[in-house]
Amino acid sequence: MIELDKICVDFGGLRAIDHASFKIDAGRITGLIGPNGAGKTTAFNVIAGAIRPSAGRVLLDGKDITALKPHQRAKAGLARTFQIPHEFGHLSVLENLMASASAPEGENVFNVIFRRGHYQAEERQIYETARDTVRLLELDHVIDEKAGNLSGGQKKLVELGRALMRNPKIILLDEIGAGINRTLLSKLADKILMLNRERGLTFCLIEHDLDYVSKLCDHVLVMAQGSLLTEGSVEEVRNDERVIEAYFGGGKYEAQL
Amino acid sequence: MIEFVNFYLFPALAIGSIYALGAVGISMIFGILRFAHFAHGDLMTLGTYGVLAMAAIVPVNPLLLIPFGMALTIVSALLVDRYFYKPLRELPTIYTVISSFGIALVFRSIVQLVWGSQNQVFSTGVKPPLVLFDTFRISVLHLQAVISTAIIAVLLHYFLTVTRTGRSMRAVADDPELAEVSGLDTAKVIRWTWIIGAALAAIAGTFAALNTSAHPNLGWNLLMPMFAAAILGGIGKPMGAMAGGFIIGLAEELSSYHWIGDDALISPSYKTAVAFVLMIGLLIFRPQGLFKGRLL
Amino acid sequence: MELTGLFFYAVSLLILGGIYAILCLALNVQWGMGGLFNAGIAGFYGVGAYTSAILTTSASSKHLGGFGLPVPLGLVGAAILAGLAGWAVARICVRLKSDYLAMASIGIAEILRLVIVNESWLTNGSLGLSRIPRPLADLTTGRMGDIVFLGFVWFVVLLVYLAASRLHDSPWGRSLRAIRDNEASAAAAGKNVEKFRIQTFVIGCAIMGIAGALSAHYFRFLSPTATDPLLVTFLVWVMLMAGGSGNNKGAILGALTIWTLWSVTEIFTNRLPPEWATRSSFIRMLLVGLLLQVVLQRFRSGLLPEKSPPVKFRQE
Amino acid sequence: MKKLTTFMAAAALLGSGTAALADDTKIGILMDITGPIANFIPPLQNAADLAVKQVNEQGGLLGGSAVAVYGDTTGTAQGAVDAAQKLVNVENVPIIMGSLMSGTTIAAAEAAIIPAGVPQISPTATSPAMTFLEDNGLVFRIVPSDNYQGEILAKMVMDEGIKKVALTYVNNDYGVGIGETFIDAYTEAGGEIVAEAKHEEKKDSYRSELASLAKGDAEALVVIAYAGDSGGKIVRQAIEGGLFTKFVGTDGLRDELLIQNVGADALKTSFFSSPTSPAENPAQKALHDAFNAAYGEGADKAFVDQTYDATFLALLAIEKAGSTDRAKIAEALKEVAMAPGEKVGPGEWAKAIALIKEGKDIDYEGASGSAEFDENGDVGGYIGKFVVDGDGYKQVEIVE
Repeated sequence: MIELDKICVDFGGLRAIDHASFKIDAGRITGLIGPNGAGKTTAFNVIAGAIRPSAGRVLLDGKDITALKPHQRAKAGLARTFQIPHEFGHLSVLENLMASASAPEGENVFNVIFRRGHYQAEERQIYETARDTVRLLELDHVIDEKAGNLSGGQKKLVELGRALMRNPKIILLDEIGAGINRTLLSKLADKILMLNRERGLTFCLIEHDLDYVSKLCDHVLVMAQGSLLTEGSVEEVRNDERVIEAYFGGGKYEAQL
Repeated sequence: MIEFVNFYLFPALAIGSIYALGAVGISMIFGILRFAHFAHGDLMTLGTYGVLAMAAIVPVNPLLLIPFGMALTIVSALLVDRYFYKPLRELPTIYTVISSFGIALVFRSIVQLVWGSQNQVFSTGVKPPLVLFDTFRISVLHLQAVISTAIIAVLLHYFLTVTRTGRSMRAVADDPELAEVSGLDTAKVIRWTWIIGAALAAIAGTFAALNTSAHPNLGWNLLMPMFAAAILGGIGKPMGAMAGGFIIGLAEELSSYHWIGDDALISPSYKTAVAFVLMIGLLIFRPQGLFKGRLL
Repeated sequence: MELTGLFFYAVSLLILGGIYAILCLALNVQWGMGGLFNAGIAGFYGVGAYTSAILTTSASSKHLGGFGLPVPLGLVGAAILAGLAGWAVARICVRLKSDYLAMASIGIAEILRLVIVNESWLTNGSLGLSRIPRPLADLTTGRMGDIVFLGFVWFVVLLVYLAASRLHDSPWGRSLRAIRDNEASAAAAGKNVEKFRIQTFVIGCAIMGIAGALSAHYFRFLSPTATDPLLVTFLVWVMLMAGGSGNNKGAILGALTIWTLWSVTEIFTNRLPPEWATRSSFIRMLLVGLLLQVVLQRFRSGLLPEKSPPVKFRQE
Repeated sequence: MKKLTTFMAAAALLGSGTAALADDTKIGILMDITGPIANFIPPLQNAADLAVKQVNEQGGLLGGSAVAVYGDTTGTAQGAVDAAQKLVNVENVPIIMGSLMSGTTIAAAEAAIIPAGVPQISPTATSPAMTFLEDNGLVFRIVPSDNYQGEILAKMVMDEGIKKVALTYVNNDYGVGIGETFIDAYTEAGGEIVAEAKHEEKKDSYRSELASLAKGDAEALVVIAYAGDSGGKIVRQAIEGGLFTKFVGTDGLRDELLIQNVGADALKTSFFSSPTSPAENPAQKALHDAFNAAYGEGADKAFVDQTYDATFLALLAIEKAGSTDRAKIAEALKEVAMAPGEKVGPGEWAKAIALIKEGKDIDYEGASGSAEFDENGDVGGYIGKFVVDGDGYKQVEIVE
């Protein structure tokens, strides 16, 4: 589904991603792991279009999307969440979700001022979807709360909810579990699994908690120092010498396995 | 050619040094406190009137009285920061920007209340210019302004590269988050930013008033070219701001020189617009400035 | 102090208050909903004022003009030209971060002012345009004309308010507010940030142009003194911050409150002892500067804070 | 509770002003106190206050006292309209003196003063547009239109034998108005303008403008600008640069500030034009003596004479009308200002009210001229030629 082809990213003099190439397959839940500074979030940003690579191509379903802007990639079916929640602080939870939906009629200025009838059906549809999503994420009790006032965990759920509202082909989840308590976390895992099994949604997630990864992921990509180190099932990767080396060998990174 | 040097180049350098001194403060505040300080021009005006008030009491060369103006601006800047800007520091910078807009108005109305709105001059009579080699006529004041600015530039460079506080300031301007975690004394850095910015503002204002006359809109009228200079030099780069000030001063004055044929290149009526056009152009095409300042 | 006098003073307060309310609604679209820091309101206001004045006055040898169009067409022209100016500015500046956009827009307003002052073939320069007609001027004479004009201004306020509310309550407004709150996240949700911002800027500038046109028709005389940044740009910012940025009703309330305060304070400062009365204008400026600080620190969300529009499907 | 007390205090303050003695008569004074010409205003406020003070010392107005109520236009159209509305409606003044800038004067007149039927007399609004206002005979000014001063200035320069000049004028209604008329009149009379530059106010350096002005072989530099702003800077920078030694200025430049700024020596060969009164009229001296006696200094500042005269005329008109009826005052203004009638000069209020009581017609001869209004409320007037004399200016010739 997504393919990175010899991607390079430079920040000033620093090469954050160095000729990384990998694939995320459709229909699966893929984990992206690696020590801090391996370039995972940067890779997500490259896929989502927030960072323009200095070399290489990004393909979505075989089509080159390297030149597309973030919103164009979103329209092509790509959704993402952010490591640090990027909520719309002054909007309510419901609005956060509704604002994330695609609304071609309701976002047309002419319609908005002169032909309000034109977007009512679309708007009702968005509202229903948002309601369902709120129910799914069990956020009913804070539905009218401004998103800026939520707890860290709730914000993470809103992030996921917003991604779902896009009705995407693939969702990139950046440390969705960080800051969420255990019970919620396992509920969240069930939801992701359910979405994957029932709706056939593709996921790719960055996660530090390997147990969580092993519970969710069919396939794991391991990044280190800006490129793909190895890939395989969680078990395979866990016992790979190079992976252990990457995590421990640098010395300066904390152990996370 | 002589005309060019006498009427365009020297005055341009003098105006440039006024912009340069003002722009240093703007650039450092922008780099370290991360907001566009719209009251900086009026801080200049305040300093100028401080000097003017002393000059009415002590009849010596006004340049010797600049420390009084500096004291006034430094105290005002620190008080304003403490009571008006600091409470807004955790909010989006826009609040501080708007606040500084209001502070500009407060400074200006205080000047008008205390000293009145009439133009005031430091001295009467025309000072004959210095004539060099029978051809170059340089106003003594312009020479003083350019030389003072050069000395200040050297001292500032020394302060920023050798002293601990100066180095911390540069570190914060380059990367505030990093500076925060590495345990620099941010409060001290902020204090010194205001002290230096305010002191230089007083000097710049006094030179501007000596050049013409003091009036309540003195600094406000200089604000936009100074912003342009700060952006040109790169935000957070004091030396860049200095260079930017000179470039803007030269560009403004030289734009109306008759480079081609006999007519002014740009009608002097549009002289003010030169700085704006330069600034907007830079913002769009090279917002990091000529000296790789920080991007906000 | 006689009652008819007070009544007509109230009328004049409401006329200028109404014009400020339109400016404030425009800024609310740009800043309150869109998060765009436009510090060059006076420029677009000026473009609108001059456009409408030139379109509606009769011929003169001194400047462009002689179209003699009816006032409503002048207003439409003002909106279109100010909107076009806004579009040109937005195309190049809208990507700039807030402080930079502020500086760029101040610079542009200043350039526009220079054009107005210098291009006398177009605007009659500093001598100004005179004999600008008022709408429905034939109906009444003298002060009664103010009442008719008051109705006209508030009719326009109503139209602008309705449009601004529809914008605010719509999916368009929701997405715009989302962009304002978090640009990266909105882009990730498929919002074309640049397109929204340009639209916002253009709509805001067009409305500012309408406000400019209305004041030209109210003053019946237009010279560059009408585009002073203190009374146009700065005061409008104070109004929006005080009224509640993000809230259209707040914008109108803020405009009326601050304009009334600004105007009425002179009646009081005039009654200070004579040695202070001559400086009353400076005291007034000082008070406004300090009032803004109080608003920023204590009443940050304004008189009427931002509110999410109700979702109308909920009841069903 | 706190709010209530503040409100009560405010209400009391408001009341205290308006509940002043019932036989007080207000006169509205509209001035551009803040804003671009703020630096001109303090002596002009003194001039207006002086007129009111003299009235109260010499028998009062309509049997009571005259009270000056100020409005600040802030130098903007919005401020002008707002201030005028307050004067007309809240203060309920029967006549308005002011304002100074043409832009604010016309906006205030059009939007507030004319609709309310209040007569208005401006001391200094020189814009030609004032002539053609549809004002129902309510708007007057005692300063000639720019067109007039520009023509006279051209004549003055030609009479001096100067055939080639460089010209710079400030880009506002004042500078453009006089400047453009000057160009036409001067070239028509056979003079040559070798260089011309319109300049912006509030700049620090005018050296590049001066450099281009100095390029011809002009005998003098004509500066139409204010001494407190660009005019003073231009003269100073021209002298410093050794570009010009002879300057020709208008009433905006004829300000003691200019002498303070560049020194009398540097202006020895320069001369200035300014609206004035016929030579034998002792009015100006009488006013200046009274002014300097009251305020110590400043009588010779630009526009002091006009401001005083306009205020005094407004007060005379109220007295003549015998009531605060606005329409009557407008008529009375013409009667007291124009011949025929017994001559009255500045400060002669007691004489004036005695004459009015006797039913005699009066004709005010002011320090700035004799104010004979034409059907548009304009005056022709006299323009004087002034040279620097010590710390002040001396009138040497009068051109009609």
